[in-house]
Amino acid sequence: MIKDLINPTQFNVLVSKLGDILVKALDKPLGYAINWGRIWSLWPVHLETACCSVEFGAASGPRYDVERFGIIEAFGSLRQCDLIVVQGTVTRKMAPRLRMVYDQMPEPKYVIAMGACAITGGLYVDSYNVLPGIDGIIPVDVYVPGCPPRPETLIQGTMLLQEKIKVSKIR
Amino acid sequence: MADLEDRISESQKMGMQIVKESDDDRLMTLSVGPQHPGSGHFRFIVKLDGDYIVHCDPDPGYVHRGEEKMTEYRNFIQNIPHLERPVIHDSTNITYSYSLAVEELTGIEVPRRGQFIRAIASELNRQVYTLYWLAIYGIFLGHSTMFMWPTGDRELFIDLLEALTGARVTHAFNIPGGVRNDVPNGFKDRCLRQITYYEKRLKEYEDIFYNNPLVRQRTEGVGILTKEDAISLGVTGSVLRASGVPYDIRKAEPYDVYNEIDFKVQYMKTADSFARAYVPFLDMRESCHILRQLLDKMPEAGEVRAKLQANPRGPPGEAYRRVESGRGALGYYIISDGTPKPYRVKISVGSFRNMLALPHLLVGAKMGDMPVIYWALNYWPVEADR
Amino acid sequence: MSSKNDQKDNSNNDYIIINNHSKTSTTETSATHSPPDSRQLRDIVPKSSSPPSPPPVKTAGPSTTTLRTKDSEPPAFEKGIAGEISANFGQMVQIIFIKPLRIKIAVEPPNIVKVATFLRDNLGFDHAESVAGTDYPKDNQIEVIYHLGSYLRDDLAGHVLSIATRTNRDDARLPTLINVYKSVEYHERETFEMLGVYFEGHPRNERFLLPEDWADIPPLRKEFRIKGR
Amino acid sequence: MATVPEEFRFGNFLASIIWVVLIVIVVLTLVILPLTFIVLFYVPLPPVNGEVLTPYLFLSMVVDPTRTLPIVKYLIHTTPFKVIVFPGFVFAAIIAAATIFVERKFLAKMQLRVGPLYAGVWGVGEGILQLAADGLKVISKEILIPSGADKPIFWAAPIAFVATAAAVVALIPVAPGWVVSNTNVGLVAVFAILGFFPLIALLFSWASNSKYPFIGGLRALHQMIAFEIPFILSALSVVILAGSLNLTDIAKSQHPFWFILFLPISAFVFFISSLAELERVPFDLPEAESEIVAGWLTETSGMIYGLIQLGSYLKVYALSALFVILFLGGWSGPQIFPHQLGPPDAIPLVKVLTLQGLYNGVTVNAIFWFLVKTIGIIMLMLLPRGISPRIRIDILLHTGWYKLIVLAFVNMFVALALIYAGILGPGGSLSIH
Repeated sequence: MIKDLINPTQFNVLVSKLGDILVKALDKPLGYAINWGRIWSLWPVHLETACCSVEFGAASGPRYDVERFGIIEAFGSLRQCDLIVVQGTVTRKMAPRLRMVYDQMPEPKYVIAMGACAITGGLYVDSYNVLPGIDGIIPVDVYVPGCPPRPETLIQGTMLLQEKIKVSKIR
Repeated sequence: MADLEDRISESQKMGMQIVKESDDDRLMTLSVGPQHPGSGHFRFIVKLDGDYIVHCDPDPGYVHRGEEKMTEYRNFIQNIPHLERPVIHDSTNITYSYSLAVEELTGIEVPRRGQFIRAIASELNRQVYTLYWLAIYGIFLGHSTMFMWPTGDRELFIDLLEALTGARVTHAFNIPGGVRNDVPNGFKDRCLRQITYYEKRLKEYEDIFYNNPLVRQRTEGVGILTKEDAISLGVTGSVLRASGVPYDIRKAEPYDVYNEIDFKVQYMKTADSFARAYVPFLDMRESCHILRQLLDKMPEAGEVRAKLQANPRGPPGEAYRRVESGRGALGYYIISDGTPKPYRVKISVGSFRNMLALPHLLVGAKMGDMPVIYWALNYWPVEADR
Repeated sequence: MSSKNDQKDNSNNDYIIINNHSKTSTTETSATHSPPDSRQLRDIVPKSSSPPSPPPVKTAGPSTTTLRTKDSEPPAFEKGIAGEISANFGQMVQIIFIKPLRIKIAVEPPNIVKVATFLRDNLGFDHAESVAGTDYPKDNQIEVIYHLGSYLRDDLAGHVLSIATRTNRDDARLPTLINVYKSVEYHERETFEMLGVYFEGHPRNERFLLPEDWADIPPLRKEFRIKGR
Repeated sequence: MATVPEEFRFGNFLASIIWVVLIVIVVLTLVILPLTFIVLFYVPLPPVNGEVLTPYLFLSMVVDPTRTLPIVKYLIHTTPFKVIVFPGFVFAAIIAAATIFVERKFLAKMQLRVGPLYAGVWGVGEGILQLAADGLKVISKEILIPSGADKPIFWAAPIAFVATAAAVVALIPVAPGWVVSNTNVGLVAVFAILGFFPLIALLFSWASNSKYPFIGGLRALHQMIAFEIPFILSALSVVILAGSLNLTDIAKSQHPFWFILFLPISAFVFFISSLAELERVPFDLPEAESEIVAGWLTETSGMIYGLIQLGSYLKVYALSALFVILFLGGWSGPQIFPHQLGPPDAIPLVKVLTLQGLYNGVTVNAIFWFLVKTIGIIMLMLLPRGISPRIRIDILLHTGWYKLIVLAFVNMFVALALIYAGILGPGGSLSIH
C-alpha cells in the first residue's frame, strides 16, 4: 500500500490525506475558538421596526443587562454588527429596508424575530400594510414569541442563538 | 418675543443666514433613518449646507399598520388590544380616551372607584413613558448613564403596573365601563413607597443631567419654537407647554376624577430644547403629586367597572374625547352607526401633531443639534404612524 | 402642594413655573358649563337620524332646535358660540349638534375657508387638532371634519368645534385650510392618502404614510376590504 | 485524476499517520536543518556574555538552565523585542485592553449594571475574556468594501493607523533605559506623529465614498487641529521647566516635585486636549452615533474596524503615559520592592524560573509606579463617559481655539516666571541636578 501511494499517480491521494489530518487537527480547535468568540460578542443592529423596540431597550437596562452576554446595544454602524433583532411588525414600507440592512451586513449574520408580529404578523395579520412574518424576506435563526416578549424571553432567545452558533460550522 | 430672540444661539442665527443664502449645488442630501441610531422608526431627509440643515422633509409611515382600518372590523372591546400597541409604553393612556369615547357613545357609567384606579394607572404609565423618553434623550445626547438610570427606575413602575394589571407593558387595562380588575392588596403602600424613592431619584437626575453644564450648552437656545408658532403649528403636550402655553387636557377638560385633584400645569417660557426636555421632567414630579392625592382619595371599596353586555353598542352618533397622554392631547374621534363595531375611528395623536414642528425647527440648526431637537419634540414614531 | 414649592429653587432662575391652577379654576367656575363627566357628554344625536351617517348637510334641519333631545338642554355658552356663527353666516352654516364642550357645524366646500377664517379670527379657535375623513358610500359622499381648538382663550380651552364638509366621492376635491390653519398640513396629506380627497391649494398632495409602491385604492374607503374579512 | 474514497480501515489510518511522520522527518533533515545551519554559520552572530553566540553555544545554553539567562537577557534588549513586546506594542495593547475592560465593568457599576459577565473561562472570571471574544469575532468577520471605495487607501489607512499609534508608543519610556527609541527630540517626535491621525481619518473617510464617514472625517480633522495647538502649548511649559525635549530627561528632571504642582493649568489643558485627540466622550464627535451613525468608522467592518480600535487603544495608552511623564513625574515613586528580588544563591532552576539577574529592584519599582499612574490616568480619561454628554462641534471648536490656548499661555508665563526667579529649571533652587 505504501508502494501504491508513493508513485506519482497516487501523489494527490497522499496530499489529500495530509490535508485531512491537518484539517482535523486545526479545524476543530480553531472553529471552537472562533465560535466561542462569536457567541459572546453578538452586536445587534440598531434597527427598530415597531413597538417591541421598547422591550428591546429595556433589555439593555440595569435589570436585564444584556451586556452580561457581550451584547452591546445602540451600536452605530451596521457594518460592525452580527445580529438583527427584528423588533416587531414589519410593514410593507419597512420590508425593503430590512432586506437592505440584512444585505449590507457582513457575514456571519444572525436574525432573531422578536415578537408575534415578526413571526406571523401577530395582531396585525389582517392589516393591509403588514407582512405576515419576516421569514419570507430574510432567513430567521431564532423566533422569540410574545407580544411583546419580555426581556427575559429575548435573553432566552439569545441563548438559543448561542447554542446554535456553538454547533454550527465556521464559514 | 424680544427676549426669546435674544436666547437664540449664535449658531442658530448663523444657520438662518446660511439657509437664506444656500443654493442647490452646495447641498448634501442625507437620509436619516430608518436604520440610524438617531432616528428610531422614522426617516427624515435633510439637506446640509456645510454643517447646517437647510431643508428637512419627514418621511413617516414605517410602522403604519392601518389601525384605523382594523378598528372597523372589530367590536368595541376587541379593539382595545391592538389600539394600545402604537404606544406600548403608554398603553393605559392611549386606551383611556378610547374608553371615554366609547362610554360616551354607549352610555356606560364608570363606578367611582374604577375612575380612580384608571387615573392611577394612567399616571403610573405616564411615568413609565416619560422615563423611557428621558432615557432615549440621554442616549441621544451621548449620555449613557442617563439611559441606564431611567430604564432601571422604569422597571419599578412596571412592577407596580404588573401587580395592578397583570402585564408588563401591554395592559389592556382600561375598558369601556371601568378597569379590568381591582387593585391588589397592599398596593397603596407599595405605590407610596415607590413614589418616595422616585422623588429622591428625580433629584439625582436633575443633578447629573439637567444641571450638567454640557447638557445646558447643547440644549439651551437651540430650536426656539415661539408661542405664536407653537399655536399655529398646533403642537401639543410638553412641546406646547415649553413654549409658554399652559395647556393641559387634565385641566382644560377634566375627565373622570381629575377635577377633584389639585395640581399645577407645568410650563416654561424659554421655548428652547431645554424647556422641551425639562417640562416632561416637571410633569413627572407633578404626576407624583397627583398620584399621592389619587391614592389618598380613592374609595376603599366598591365596584371597579360597570356591567357590560357582550357586544356593547349605542345609538348612532359620534364622540370626540381627549386625554392628556405623555405626548400631549390624545383624542379619539369615533363614529358609531348603531352596530357593535365602530363605523370610523380617527386617532388624533400628539406625536403626529408634533411632527409638523420638526422641519420648522430643524431648518437652520446644525447637524449636531438634530437629535437634541428631534427627540425633545416628544415624538414617538410608532404612534404617529398608527 | 407645599412640598412642590422647592421646584423653583432647583430649576434655573430664568425659568418661571407659574401656578396656573388658580387662573384656570377661576375661569372654570365663571364659565357657564360645569366640569363635564361622561354622563353629561352622552350622545344627544337623535335616534331618528339614519345610520350609518349623521344627517347629511343637504337634509339637515335648518334650526338647531330639532336636534335636541328632551332631557338635556345645550349649555348656554356653547349655544352662544353657535349663535354667533349662525348669526354671521346664516344658512351657509348648518349646526349639527351642540353638546357640552362640543359643537359640530357643517358647511359647503366653497364656504369652508371663509368660515374657518372667521372662526380663527373672531372666535379664537387658533389651531386644528385633527382632520378626520369618513367615507359614506350610501350617500356617495366623503365627509372631512376639522376638529378645532383654542389654546389662547381660557374659556374655550376644553372646547372642540368640529367643522364638517362633504364632497362627492367620485371626484373628491376640497379647498385646503392650510392657509388658515397651518397645522392641518400633514393631516390633510394623510386624508388625501387614506381617502383620496384632493385638497386644492395644498402644496403637497403626496404619498405620506403608505409605502411608495402603493397601487391600491385609498385604504380607508369602505370598498377597500382587508384580507380575510 | 480523481481519487476514489477508500473504505475506512484502521490499518490504512495507521499507515497514513506513519507516512506523514516519515515525510515530516525527511523534510526536516533534508531542508530545514541545513537551512538552519546555513543561517547560523553564515550570519554574523552577536556576542553574549563575552562569547560569540555559536550554534553549539546556543544549544548548550538551551540545555543548561543557568546559562539560559544571558540569552534571554540579550534577547529582551534587542530592538525587535523592544518594539514588539515589552515597552512596545504588545505591552501597550495589553495594558490598554485590560484598562478598557475594567472601564466597561466600572461604567456598568456606575450605571447600576453588572457589565460583561459570562465570557470567561469555564464560567469564572466575571467576563474577563470579553475583549478576547470581541477580538476573535472581529478577526473572523467578513470585510466589506463599499462599491466605489478607493481600495488601496481603504486597506492602507487602518494599517497606517495602527502603525502610527505604535510609533507613538515606541517613543514612550516606561523606566530608565526602557524605551524603544530614546531620541533627544522625543516630545517633538510625539507631536509630529500625532499629527498624522487627522490625516488618516480624513483619508479613510474620503476613501469610504460615503456621506456619514465624510462628515465624521471632517469633524475629526477640525477637532484634532483645533486641539493640537493647546496640546503642544501645554507641553511647552513643561519643556521650559525641564530644559529638555528628551522624555526620559523630562521624567528625571521632576524628581523632587512633579510638574503638576507648578503647572496645574497646563496639566488640565493637556488632559482635555488629549481627550479630544483620543475622540473620547465628551469629545467623541467624529463617532457620534446619534448624529452621524458611526462617523468615520461607518464603513469599517471586520478586521479593519478591529485594527482601528486597536490603534485607538494604543493611543489611549500612549497619551496617558505621556501625561504621566510630563506632569506626574514618570516612574518616580517610593521604593517598595527590595533591590535584590529573591534569594541570591538559589538553585539554578529557581533562578531560571524567577528570571534572576534580568532585572533589578529599581527597574521593577519604576515600571510598577509608571503603570499605576498610567492606569489611573487611563481610568480618568475613560470616566467622563459615565457622567457627561457629547459636546457640539461649535462649542468644541470655541473651547479649543479661544479658551484652552489662552489657558495654556497663562501657565507658560508662570513657568517662565519660575525660571527667571531661579526657583526651578537648570540650576534652580528647588531642582536637584
